[in-house]
Amino acid sequence: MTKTVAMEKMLKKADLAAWMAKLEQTRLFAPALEDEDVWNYMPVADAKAVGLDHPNTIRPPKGFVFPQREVLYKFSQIPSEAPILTETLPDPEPTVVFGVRPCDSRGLVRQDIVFTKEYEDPYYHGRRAKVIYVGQACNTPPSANCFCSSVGGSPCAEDGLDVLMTELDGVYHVKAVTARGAELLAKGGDLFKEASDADKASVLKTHAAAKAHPQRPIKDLGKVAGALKKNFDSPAWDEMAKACIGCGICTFLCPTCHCFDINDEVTCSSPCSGERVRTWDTCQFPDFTMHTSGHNPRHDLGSRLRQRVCHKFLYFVENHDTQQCTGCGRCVSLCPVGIDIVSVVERLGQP
Amino acid sequence: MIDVAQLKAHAKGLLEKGTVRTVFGYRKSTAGLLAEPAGITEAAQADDLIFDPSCVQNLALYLVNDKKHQAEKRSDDKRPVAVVAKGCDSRAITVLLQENHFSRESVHVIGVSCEGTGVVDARKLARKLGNKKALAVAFDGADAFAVTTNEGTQSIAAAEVMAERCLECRSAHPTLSDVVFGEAKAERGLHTPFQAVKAKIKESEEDRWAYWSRQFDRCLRCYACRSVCPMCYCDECVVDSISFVIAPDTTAEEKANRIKWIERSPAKSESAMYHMVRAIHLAGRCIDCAECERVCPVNIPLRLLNTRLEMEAFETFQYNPGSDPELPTLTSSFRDTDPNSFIR
Amino acid sequence: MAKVEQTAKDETGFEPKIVAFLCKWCSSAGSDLAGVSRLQYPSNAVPITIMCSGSMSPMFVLSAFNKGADGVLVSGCHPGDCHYLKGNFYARRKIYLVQKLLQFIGLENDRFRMSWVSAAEGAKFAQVMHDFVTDIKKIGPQTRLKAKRP
Amino acid sequence: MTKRTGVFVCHCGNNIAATVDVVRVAEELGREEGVVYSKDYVYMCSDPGQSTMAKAIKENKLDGVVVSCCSPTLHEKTFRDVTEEGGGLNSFRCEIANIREQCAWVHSDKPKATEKALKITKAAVKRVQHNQSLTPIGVPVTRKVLVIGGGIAGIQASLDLANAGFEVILVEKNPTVGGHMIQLSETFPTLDCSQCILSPKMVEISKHKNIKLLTQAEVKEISGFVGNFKAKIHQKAVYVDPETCKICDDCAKVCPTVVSNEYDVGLTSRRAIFIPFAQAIPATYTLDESACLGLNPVVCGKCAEVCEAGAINYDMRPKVITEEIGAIIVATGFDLYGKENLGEYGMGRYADVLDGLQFERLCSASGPTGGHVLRPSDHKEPKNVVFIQCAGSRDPETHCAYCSKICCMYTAKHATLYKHHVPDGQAYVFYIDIRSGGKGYEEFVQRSMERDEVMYLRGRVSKVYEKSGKMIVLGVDTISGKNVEIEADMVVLALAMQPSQGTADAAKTLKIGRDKDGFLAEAHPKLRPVESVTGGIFLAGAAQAPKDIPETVCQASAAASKVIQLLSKDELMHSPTVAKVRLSHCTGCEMCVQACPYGAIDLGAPSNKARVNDVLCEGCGTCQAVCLRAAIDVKNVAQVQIHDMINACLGV
Repeated sequence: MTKTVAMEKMLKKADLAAWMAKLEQTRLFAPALEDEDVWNYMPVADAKAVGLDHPNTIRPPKGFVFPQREVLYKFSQIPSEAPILTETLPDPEPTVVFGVRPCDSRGLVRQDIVFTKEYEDPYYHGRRAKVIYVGQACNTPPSANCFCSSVGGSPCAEDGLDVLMTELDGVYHVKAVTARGAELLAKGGDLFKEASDADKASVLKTHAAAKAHPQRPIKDLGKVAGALKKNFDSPAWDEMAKACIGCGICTFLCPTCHCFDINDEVTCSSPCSGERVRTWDTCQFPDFTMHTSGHNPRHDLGSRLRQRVCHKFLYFVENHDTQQCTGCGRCVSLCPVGIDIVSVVERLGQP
Repeated sequence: MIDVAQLKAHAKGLLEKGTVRTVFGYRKSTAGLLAEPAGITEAAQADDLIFDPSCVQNLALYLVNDKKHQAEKRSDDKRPVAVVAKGCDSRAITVLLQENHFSRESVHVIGVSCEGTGVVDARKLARKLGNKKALAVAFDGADAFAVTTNEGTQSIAAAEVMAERCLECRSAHPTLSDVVFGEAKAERGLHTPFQAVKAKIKESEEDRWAYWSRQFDRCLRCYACRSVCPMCYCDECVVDSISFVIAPDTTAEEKANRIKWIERSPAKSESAMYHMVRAIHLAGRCIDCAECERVCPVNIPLRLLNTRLEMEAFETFQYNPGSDPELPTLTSSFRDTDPNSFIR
Repeated sequence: MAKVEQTAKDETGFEPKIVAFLCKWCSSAGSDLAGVSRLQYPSNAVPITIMCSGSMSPMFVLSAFNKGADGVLVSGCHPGDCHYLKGNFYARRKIYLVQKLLQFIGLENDRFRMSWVSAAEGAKFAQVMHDFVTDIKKIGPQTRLKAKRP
Repeated sequence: MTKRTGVFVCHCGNNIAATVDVVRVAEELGREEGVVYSKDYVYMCSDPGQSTMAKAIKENKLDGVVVSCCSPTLHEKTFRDVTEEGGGLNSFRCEIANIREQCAWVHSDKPKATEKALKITKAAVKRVQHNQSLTPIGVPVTRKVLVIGGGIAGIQASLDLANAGFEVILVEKNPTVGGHMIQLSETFPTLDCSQCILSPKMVEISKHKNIKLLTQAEVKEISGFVGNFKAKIHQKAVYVDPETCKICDDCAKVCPTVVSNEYDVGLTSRRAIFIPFAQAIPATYTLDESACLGLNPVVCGKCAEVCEAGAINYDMRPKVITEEIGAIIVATGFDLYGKENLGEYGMGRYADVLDGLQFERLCSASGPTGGHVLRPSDHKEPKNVVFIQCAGSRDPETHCAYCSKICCMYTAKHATLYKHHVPDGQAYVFYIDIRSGGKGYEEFVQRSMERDEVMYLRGRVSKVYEKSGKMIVLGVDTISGKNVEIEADMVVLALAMQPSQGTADAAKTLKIGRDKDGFLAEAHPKLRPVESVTGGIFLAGAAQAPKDIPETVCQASAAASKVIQLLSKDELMHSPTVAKVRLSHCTGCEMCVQACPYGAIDLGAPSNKARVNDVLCEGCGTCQAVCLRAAIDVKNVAQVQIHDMINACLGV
């Protein structure tokens, strides 16, 4: 969305905190332990404590621009009078998010498509304009279930990022990808050194090594969509969903899932007032497709698994020419019963 | 030592003879160390079955899900379903029998012994192994697990990496079964039950609230906790449902009168109420399989919350869920001697 | 010390919002007797008459706190006196569990109370109301379980 | 949810208006959602008030009404009648907001009281907007009554009912009616002859066209509910046709088997074919199957041989009788506390230690000794008789905790009777307290002490043993503080009364509760003492608690009048605010079934989901609170109503 610029600098690891300190009037977030074993983007309370050698966060960074709950407007009504509606467009403080993994930033690009292409969502864009993403290249895969390279990404992809940082020996290679990113680097002033040719070569080497790490493969990515279409009525969907418990983990924690529900939350019943809010919803819940009559076109777990996989690997490809899945592996690692999107694609997405 | 070959042969026999419709058991997962639940219908698939400390899930859930599925399909296949059940899982089946969820004849319980230990806690194991990645885990006598990593196999004291609930388990052997594999090791007592609850009770009210406030705050409302719970078998959750039961005779009035006790928004107050209602509805029904806590992606200590009332059931009302399918439930019974002094 | 604190809080003019669930046959009748006897007590508690304390669903308690109640009272017939024979025994067990859970998550202990008030105990009803309001005034507004309402 | 609610705020003169700003309440309620009419009035319950209300309901086409006034116990009925009769709106569409007893009268700060009155009234509006129109449930009744137990309680109840025109089935386990009362010699405090007052009633039972007497019969199964029960009664084969039996006694004379006679409490014996006593009803011989040699001419057959009337038939078989009835009276009576429990008093070991009933038989003119008090061991007249009260009663540690109530009186009677029979003898009574409440009772006891010189010793007996033909009674007189030793010729124990085996059986068959001592539980200890917890089942006599004859007769007549009240209409009217199951949500877990205090819920075919019997349901809502999935609700007090009321109370 912003014009690409190339600016490569070097930052001593020890100077990361100093850089953060210079980013005044900005909310800073970085991965941290929210609780035992729970990595999440947390406000940077003490910049010195921030390290970017984290496994991937439980929650993807999509919530910064697509929060789980968004108030669309407020309403109130006195009986027999016209209702009063009040606009509530978001106006967040400028925010910088550090430590975004390239799979998640590629997820943002996919969110951008959804919230821009046919209709420009003011709530999404109101937030998107204020958030700067500083990426962190994955020198080693942060999870055993990573497969970014198998879906067209890479551990050092720049899509969706404003800045990409790569950890070298004692230093970060910091590359501004967008103008916003360049501004961010500029705020660091002389904390940054210009990257030398040797540094550049070193980064290339590190990136190449990262890409060489074995990941879970998907054969013939280009043919997956067609195969899925062909296998739409396969009984294997039911079989593979047999263990599914029908929770929302895979979708709520997916960096690209973007479905929502809209509800009125009445805060006072007399006189009536409240908020119209949108909250994350998921195709994995029965009420997602349930009709008022009680009829549910996607009534079983198999059809819901098919929807999730086909949305990622078939419908999105048909509509936007790219897979929606970016291979972060969260849905595989966090599934309580081991439902594995790679295995599903392997089985039903191969010609 | 449990002989998995026998387990496989038994399952195979059942499917070959056609005496059961499905066998729910465990098999190796492609997604990680922990086993995955498998519902097998062909005798050949029985070879995939495993039983080792990675078999954490409570498969009683699949009896519940299978019942729904059968009803949806309007299937008239009335053959029983077989299920592999650990001690805790068998107690869940007992509670389901107690609540008439299905009949005893409709389920064939293949009991498996935890061999005096229990199942592994993947998070604890990962911490213990550091950089090494566990590939497989097996029983290794009465107090150890044999853990295979990319660097070979090592023996680890079970108590170090075992699930908390197994450390406090009150019945490690199936209490209800049609056939049992493995040795009954009834005598065990690794930890006193309810110690985590008792430690939490000792904290100050402010500390307790600070703790739970933090937990409820980060709930995603993905409902994995109740989706995985065999006792949360309601088609429509009273407190916040993601599914609605609508029958042909459901009137518009009934639809309109659905009570919205809480909002879908992931706010602390709403999530707190959701988890508390669930805890109350589990009182006297929770058999401490701790699946809710295990599956929570943000590590909310749901076992701690739910065992709070289990402790009351056990210690105050001498009620042990899953011990007797003929008992009335905890809240639909009382004794004259129930606590009264808390009432003014 | 406690006394100083109490006056300090009182001066803020905090008036607790209380929901009192009264069983129809004993406690509600007891409150009627308090009325007939003109016994004065604070007006903070709004009564909801239910058929029997046995019909008190835990959802009602939690919902009241969710909707911002500073205190919730459940009052029924004394054990053995239930109009419906044993409803209050079921209530006692259930309310006990709810109370333990609320304490466990750290809601202030005094916010949820159960009492036995018979139809003859008008004075006791007034006393229960008085004590409850006094105790809640000491601990201040309930913010822990209350939904944020703009 | 209804949309046209009307609110009527009553000033109650100054009773409410002095502390609640009623005008403001009416104004503010007028702005509530769904409220189309809201007015205050000085006295809603007055004639003009009622007319205003009726008129407003009609003119504004109201579909829900809230009257904000005094306690519903006072005027709920008034305003519901106005709603229905004056306004033409179903009476269940009217709710009361109590702003007097629960608000105006207990607060003095007007703004605060007004705030509270507003919340109370708003809550009532929320409730009424979900109310359904209901009509009382009418259930047809079977105007026939089953009385279980043919003692004085059953006899009295049966006669009262039969005389009121109801058909009665009287079921008695023994071969004759009469119960324990027919064994008594005289009754306190008037000393009239028990047989003389009871026999005519027994005869009336046998002659009454409305009474069907089934002796040697037991109720084995009860199904159905109030007004519509079905009973399965098993009647033993009696082998003697009562119609043809001439009561000539020829059969008994030839019968070779001799067994103990129950009527004389084992003091005499009888044959296998026998009549319990001369005045037995039905007046017929009967063959005791368990004592007979074989019911077979090959084995014995002597009785059939000698019976000239040909009344004896060995081929008779037990019968199962099914009866439809509308109500049941349980009058299954008491047994004496087992003598085996009182070894310290030598009962069962010494022939001259007797229980009260045996002593009654000794005093009775029709008894084994022809009305002479003689020792069973040697048939000599006893000169010293010790009566021990509370033998098994009031002893929570080892025996029964309760007081058997009648023993003080019958012991005084026994001592008196003894003195009448043996004027030169001495009677001693060991007692804890003397409980003689009752008309003429205290005077009777005093008379026994003063005129008959009965020696009352306050204290317990520790031991009774035999020494050279005498019963040595060791006790303590707590008044003098001295140990007492009496050489008695006879000892009579006032054994505790306990629920009879028949009572225990009936409780089980009828599924009615028993108290901690095993007596049948009444629905309310003060206000519903003759009703069981289950609608349509009533209690009479000592099955419910120890009691004497007048009290038993009172309770029997009371139970009969309750039944008459119940069955006097063609239909039973039952409150329609009963529980209703949402079948789509019910999973049949049975928690409500377990918790229902009235047994009003069961699992119904074909889907095994909860099913409420509207007639048994009292609408308490216990089921609603135990149901985990809100699959059951009480009509017009549904959870959605409570939910909305909570909101209204909290102003959200």
